[in-house]
Amino acid sequence: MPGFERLPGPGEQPVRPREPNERVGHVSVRPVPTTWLPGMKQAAQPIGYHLPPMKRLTGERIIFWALPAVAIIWIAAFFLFPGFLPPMSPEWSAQRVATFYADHTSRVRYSMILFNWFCVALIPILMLIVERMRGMAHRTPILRYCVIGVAGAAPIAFLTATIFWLLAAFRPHRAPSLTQLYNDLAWITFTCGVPFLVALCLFLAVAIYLDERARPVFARWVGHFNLLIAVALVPAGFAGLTLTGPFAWNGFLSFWVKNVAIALWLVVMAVVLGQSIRRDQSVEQVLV
Amino acid sequence: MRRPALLDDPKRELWLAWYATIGFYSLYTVVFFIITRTQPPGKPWYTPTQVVGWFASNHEGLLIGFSLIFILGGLSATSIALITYSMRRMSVSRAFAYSYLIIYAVSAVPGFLFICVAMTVGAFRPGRDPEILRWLYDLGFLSFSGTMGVFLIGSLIWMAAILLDKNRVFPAWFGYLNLCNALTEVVVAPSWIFHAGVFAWNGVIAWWINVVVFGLYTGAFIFLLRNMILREDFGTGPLPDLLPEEGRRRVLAEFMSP
Amino acid sequence: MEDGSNRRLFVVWLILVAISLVYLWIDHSATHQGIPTASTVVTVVAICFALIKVRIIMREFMEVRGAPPVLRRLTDYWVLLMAVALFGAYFAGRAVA
Amino acid sequence: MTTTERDVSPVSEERPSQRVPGGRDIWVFVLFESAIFTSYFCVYLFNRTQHEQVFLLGQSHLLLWLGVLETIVLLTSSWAVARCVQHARAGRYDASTRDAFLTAGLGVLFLVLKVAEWVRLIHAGHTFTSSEFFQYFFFLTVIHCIHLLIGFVVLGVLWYQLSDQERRSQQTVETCATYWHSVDFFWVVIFALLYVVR
Repeated sequence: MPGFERLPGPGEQPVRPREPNERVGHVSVRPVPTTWLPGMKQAAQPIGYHLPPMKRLTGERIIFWALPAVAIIWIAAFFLFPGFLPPMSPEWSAQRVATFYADHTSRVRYSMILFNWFCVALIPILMLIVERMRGMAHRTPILRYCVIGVAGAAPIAFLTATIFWLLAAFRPHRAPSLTQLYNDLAWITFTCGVPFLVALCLFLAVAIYLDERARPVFARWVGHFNLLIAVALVPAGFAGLTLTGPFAWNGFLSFWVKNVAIALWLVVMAVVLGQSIRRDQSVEQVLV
Repeated sequence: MRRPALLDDPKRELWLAWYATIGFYSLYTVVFFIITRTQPPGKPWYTPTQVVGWFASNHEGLLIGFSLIFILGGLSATSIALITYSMRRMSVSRAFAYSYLIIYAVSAVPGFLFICVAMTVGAFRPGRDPEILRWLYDLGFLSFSGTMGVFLIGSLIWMAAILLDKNRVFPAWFGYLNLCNALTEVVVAPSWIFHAGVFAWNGVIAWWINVVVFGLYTGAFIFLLRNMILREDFGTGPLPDLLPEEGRRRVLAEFMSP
Repeated sequence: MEDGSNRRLFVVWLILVAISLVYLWIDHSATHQGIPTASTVVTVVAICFALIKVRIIMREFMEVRGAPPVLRRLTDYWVLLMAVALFGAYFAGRAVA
Repeated sequence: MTTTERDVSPVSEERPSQRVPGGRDIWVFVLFESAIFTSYFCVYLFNRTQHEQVFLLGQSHLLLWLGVLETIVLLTSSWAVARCVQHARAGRYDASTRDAFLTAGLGVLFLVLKVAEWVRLIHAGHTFTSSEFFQYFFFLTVIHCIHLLIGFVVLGVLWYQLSDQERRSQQTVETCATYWHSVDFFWVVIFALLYVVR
């Protein structure tokens, strides 16, 4: 493989001194990844050794620090929506659902407009994770493609739910059975629309497990954590089966466990992502 | 605990994605054809009362089957990722690979999440007004069969990439088969127009013939993706020919020897 | 040689056009006072002529004539298969109608 | 259509009989696509026997001579593309290019006739949804015309091959011609089934 003299052993950081007049690529700033893969004679070409001559603004930190700002909006919208605390019951009659939307029209509208605006802001965060995954000791980009493959659909499923909620509140005085239909569509899309999140956590867990080095991009426990979150999201998929109990859309498992899991995932992934970005930049400073 | 052999395989990521693809398509077939019995589809000419009966007779199957999709449906991304990877391995621009990835990633929501939501909502509250139930029934079947353009354009992109490729990742006949698959998306269009007959969403032409073509196409690409993984040399030039079993093992052993 | 193969293509084209024109006569014989009438003979003859044309196009225009025996046999079987399928569908339909 | 083949120079006229015209891959397409078309035809013929009068009545609104004319136009285009292949094989690329353009021109003529026929029928009130016969009529003619439109792309590839010495590949020329002939023979069967069968 070109540009690679000595193959690093397991867990070794291959540091390749930069040659004088070396052409500096404009690849985004990344740490020097170790390229060792189990039992392999040849290592993949390191991706990140073209480092810029000086510290550049890559924008990753901007995306990263946008997350807390967006999270505040998400939390605000969550509390603003009158149907979350406590969650509306699937047992409500059509009449009661219609009355609910008639009574709380404004709060439903404004909270869901906020969600509609900002739920897609999850995608840049997921793309930051995808960029971290470049540094993992993988031989192919396939797991990144898997994450990209679900990164769009996950927030779009939620976006669809906000559309149904907004439709329910658009003409609250229509026939109650129609308002109830929109309400059901919104809640089922919101609660059961987890397949892409489950897959996201599984893909990340596999990616982290396969990043077998002494200093992986994300620590091994992050992989375990993602698996745990995937498991916590599973009961929500069964919300269609019952109107009462822990699996109902307002139940302990389908509502509380699922949403707490998503919140926890965001917090934990934000922390490890922040650490990873900071580590990259310190590596960059050492090399430059 | 012994370390599984797969973990020391340099192609482990590709194999994981391939087995997940097999798992996803098996799940998909079992859920749609056996558990929910939404394939072959329900009758488009049903009256609202008959739709109520349809939901009642499939109640448990719809709810349990689509729950499985709600949990594992995201694994569809593995086959998309493998196909994207196949195009990245070709001598063509990566624009082909990325277009395919985006198109299929986006199509997941209308292509299969909508039917799951619509049918779950329908089965979940059987006492609803029959007209509303039929509205959900139409939404489910038509969004599932009638999400056409993404698969049409996606197949054409894959076809163009295969025919232009000089790395021999896929045989040209499979490129042409993509055209056949793209044409099935044209043939399904009349299901938006007819309530009965061969062109309706359960019709002989718009459903049965199409599903046979799609099944052959899917089987072919799963098999060819496996061959691609076996032939993969992680280089950038033409993929080597597929060696017989023992030849593959020898090359792998050579590759892995210290 | 060149002229020979060109003339052959021309003759093939003439035959194909002639068969197409025969359809006009077939149709004429199966129409009474401007209203077409059902006729098994016309159906069978029309399908046979169409498949003969398909085989000629494959043999001559698509150059199967000079192709490996596998392809020659395969295309012949394919035309036969089409014939069996079409007549099968037609006669099965007549039987249940 | 594939450009991966190796034989760039025109091969001699004495072709070895072990060579598949256009390569094996396009024949997979031709045979598979004709199997799909055959399945449509079977559905058509079966349903035709179930509602014979509807189909006969619908058929009486077609102009047979127009169908025959369209058939002859398409057959002639097939003849032109067959000549195109032979000229290319003999290295007469100018004649070959001329025949390729003739093929495309006849294809356009077919398309014009077809659109005129559709317009005439639609004006007379016969549309995709008007009767069972016209469902099949419009379905089969439209799906065939989509194949024809793809055929223009294929002829574009053919012309691209012929236009530059560096690119000329006899195999690709034959592949394109094989596609065009398959569009032709699909029409031959469609014509017999829609216009003549009773």
